Amino acid sequence: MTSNKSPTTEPASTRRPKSSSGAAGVREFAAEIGFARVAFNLLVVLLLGLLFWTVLDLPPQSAGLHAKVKAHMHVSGVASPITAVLLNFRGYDTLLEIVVLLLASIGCLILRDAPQSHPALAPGRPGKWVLDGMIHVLIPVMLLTAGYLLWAGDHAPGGAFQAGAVLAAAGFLLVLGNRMRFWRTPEWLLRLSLSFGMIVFVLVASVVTILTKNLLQYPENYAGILILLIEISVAGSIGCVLITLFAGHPPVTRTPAADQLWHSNDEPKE
Amino acid sequence: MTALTWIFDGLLTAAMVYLAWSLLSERDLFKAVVLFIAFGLLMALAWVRLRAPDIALAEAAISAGLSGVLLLDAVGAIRSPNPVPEDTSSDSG
Amino acid sequence: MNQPTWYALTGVILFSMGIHAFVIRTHLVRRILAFNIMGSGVFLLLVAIAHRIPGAAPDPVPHALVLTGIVVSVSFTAFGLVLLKKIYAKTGKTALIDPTESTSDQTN
Amino acid sequence: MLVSAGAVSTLVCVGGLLRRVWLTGPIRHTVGGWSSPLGIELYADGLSTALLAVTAVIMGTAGFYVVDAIRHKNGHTEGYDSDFFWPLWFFLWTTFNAVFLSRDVFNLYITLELLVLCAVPLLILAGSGAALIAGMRYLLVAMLGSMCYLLGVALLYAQYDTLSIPQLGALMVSSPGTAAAVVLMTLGLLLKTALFPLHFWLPSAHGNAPAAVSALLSGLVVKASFYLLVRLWFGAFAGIVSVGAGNFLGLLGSLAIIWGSLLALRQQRLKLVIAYSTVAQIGYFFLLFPLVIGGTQLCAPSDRVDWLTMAGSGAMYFMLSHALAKAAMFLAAGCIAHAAASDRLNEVIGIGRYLPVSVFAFALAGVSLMGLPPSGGFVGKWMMLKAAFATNQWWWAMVISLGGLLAAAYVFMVLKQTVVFRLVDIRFYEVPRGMQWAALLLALFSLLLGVSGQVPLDLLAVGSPFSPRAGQGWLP
Repeated sequence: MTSNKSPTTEPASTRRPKSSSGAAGVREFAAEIGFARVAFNLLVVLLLGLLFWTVLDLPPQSAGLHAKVKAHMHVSGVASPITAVLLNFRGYDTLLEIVVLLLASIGCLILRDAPQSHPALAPGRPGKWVLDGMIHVLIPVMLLTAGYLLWAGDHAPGGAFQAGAVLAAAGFLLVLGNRMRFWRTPEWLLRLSLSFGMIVFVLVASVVTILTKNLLQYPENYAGILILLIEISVAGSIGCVLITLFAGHPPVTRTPAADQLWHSNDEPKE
Repeated sequence: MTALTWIFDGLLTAAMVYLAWSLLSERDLFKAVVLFIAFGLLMALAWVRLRAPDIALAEAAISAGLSGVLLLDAVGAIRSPNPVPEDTSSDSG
Repeated sequence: MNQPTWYALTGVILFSMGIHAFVIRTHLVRRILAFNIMGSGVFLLLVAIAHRIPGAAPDPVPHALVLTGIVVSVSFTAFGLVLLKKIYAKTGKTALIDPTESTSDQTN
Repeated sequence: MLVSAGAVSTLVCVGGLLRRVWLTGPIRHTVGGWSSPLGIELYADGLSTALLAVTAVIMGTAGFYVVDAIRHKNGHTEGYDSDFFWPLWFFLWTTFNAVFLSRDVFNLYITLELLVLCAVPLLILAGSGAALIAGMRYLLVAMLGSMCYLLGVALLYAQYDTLSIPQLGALMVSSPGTAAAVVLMTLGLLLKTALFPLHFWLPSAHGNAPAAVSALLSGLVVKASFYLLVRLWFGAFAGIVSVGAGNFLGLLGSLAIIWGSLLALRQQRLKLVIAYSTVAQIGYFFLLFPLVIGGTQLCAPSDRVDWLTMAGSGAMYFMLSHALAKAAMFLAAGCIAHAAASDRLNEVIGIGRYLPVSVFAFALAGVSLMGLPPSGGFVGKWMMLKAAFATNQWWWAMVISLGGLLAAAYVFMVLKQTVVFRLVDIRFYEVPRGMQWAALLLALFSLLLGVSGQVPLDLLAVGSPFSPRAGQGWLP
């Protein structure tokens, strides 16, 4: 537990008792005798028991939707059933999932304060040469792996997410080695790279909707190529989003003004 | 053969539950995060056992690797006001 | 008892451990860890139920759901950690309720 | 420019959908051409289109408020001028549309996550430490809730091999797995809807967000998870849930009404009064469950359909009118806070003389919350009261009336401070007209909903999920 002993936290902790009346008082009392905790432990044990019973009671054999997926594989445009489910049968889920990632990176960008390079490895620190070596050797290998995963997603394990994650790992190395100045990225390029995957996905969805009168229904002969197009752009964007989540964080420096801001609004009274 | 796979599955799941338990009750946050990364790798093994290689890849890359790096970074950041360069051992994922 | 059931049971154990820690712990990093353990439990259950016919290929739909779920939970983890760092930078807090105050808070 | 183009095009689409549903009945759309167990289906009936329309009205009007707030900055723009405000705004709007149109339990899981990832960044744009903490608390609650929900989804898929709500409804039978799924999914959604006693996160989140965002959080975001509960309980779980379970939710709802109202009376900040009022009003929505589920047993079979539809439509009507009224209240509070640079009740004394439009908007919205005629709140409460008596459940009628009195108490508390007392020596910032009129417009809409009477009711009746069919619950 990294309890913070700096004097600046004092006001925050002395605030509580002032506002604690009523329910909070009861809560403190309950905490003292540990009743709430015992009750909660019992509840979790109960839940575990119910879940055990549930699992043992589940139908022991079931093929799920395996047969249905198999029956429609020939029109899905890909050879791997999981990719078919992800990008064709339940492609709408995946579209929304790309938006989830994009929103996480937007949330992260909102919290940034001032441009600052990643402080992890300043030039001249011991270990820098190791990182340099890793960058020279690993980056090409990683790019190759990402490309392979993207290509393999059609018929074997792999796909846009795995490829994007490998791209992101390469990006991490570059950021750590100060090779990529995240903060120097022009704003428009940052935004475009984050949203590129979603834009392509939405464009494809709109075009096929106009053509087939059905949201995300690919014309049969073009399913494969459209899915590949989506996968490539999505993989790139996922890589960028993940790098942003890593490098786009706010630099942690406490400011004296911060604690005053904390007092500028009140917690509700209960 | 079946006995062997049973022993393997049993050991694997027991190790996962044990790791989860110890990482959730570990007092030192840094150690907890390291245990979490180890847990992620065991999960990847479990996915392979359940014939889900796609998820194994995703788990190793995204969940163990990426979450691990982010968690280490966050723990490093809240440990001291000025982050010290010690969290670079984690970029293998 | 067969292999999928065994893994499914492990999944629900992990979920219960996660939910327990999520509620009783106060430190935000610990809660995010607990969230990830809960997620692992759910995903393990989903993949285990996809594999209920020995020998045959597993049902791909739960696999796709799990892949989606992993990405969603990573997004939450990443955003939560960034928010946590910002809160620490701004207020010096690493928990929503001061950990010195009581060990068994009930924020949830 | 771009903002209005986006808003207008969405409004046009919603209008078109509304017209089609009104003329031809519920619409089913198979995404990708794959029908249900394999693919995802979208579905629009009267309830979902009504929600889409109300969402469009609130998002459009609140957007107008924000445009005006950005145009006339006075030092505190509450984060509206952030580069990311409008993208998040439109993502949120899109997400609402996705929630109200989906009927696939896993797809709904993702849309709920999207909702959180739009709402929390919008909330923390306020920038204060309190807003950050409130955002974190909200995020954690959402994480816990969605994991419980997802485990429920997994258990359902394990038993029925489908994720579609109507198909689940046709297949579901009592079993431990079903019970666990119902409990987990309901618990997760109750956390997100902030039903008492799981409301602890709501006041700080809704009270510390920028005013226009509070309007969305209170007016729409909590409704999204409640809407999903309604769809599940009267769609998928219809054959499973018992009268006792419905009564339990009703009991929690009653406690929420009383507890939320009492705490609203104790607050010293205007936005917190409104936030606790939301806690109370959420309680009303949950009276839907005992009124409809309990009604099936306690009411004579001959006129069952009428009364149950009336209870359901009444609760939904109340929910729509609450969405408009609560959004109006938060916008009015935003105007008041803009003028006084604070929303503490003892610093806005007598502000009504300077901001008659905003205070009037607050009062009009208050009329709807209290349930006085001719507001939409009145019609909703009236229908619920009638259904409560007709199905021999008079005790819920007592709660409904008591809640109205308590709402009157906290609305008048605010009005007393802002109108009745006068302070001589006080200075206020000027509030742009557009902001004030946006609040009033929403309050008028909430009133209009009551005056228009039968039209929204007819819309809600299109494919109503509340009319039971013989032997199979409420399946559409």
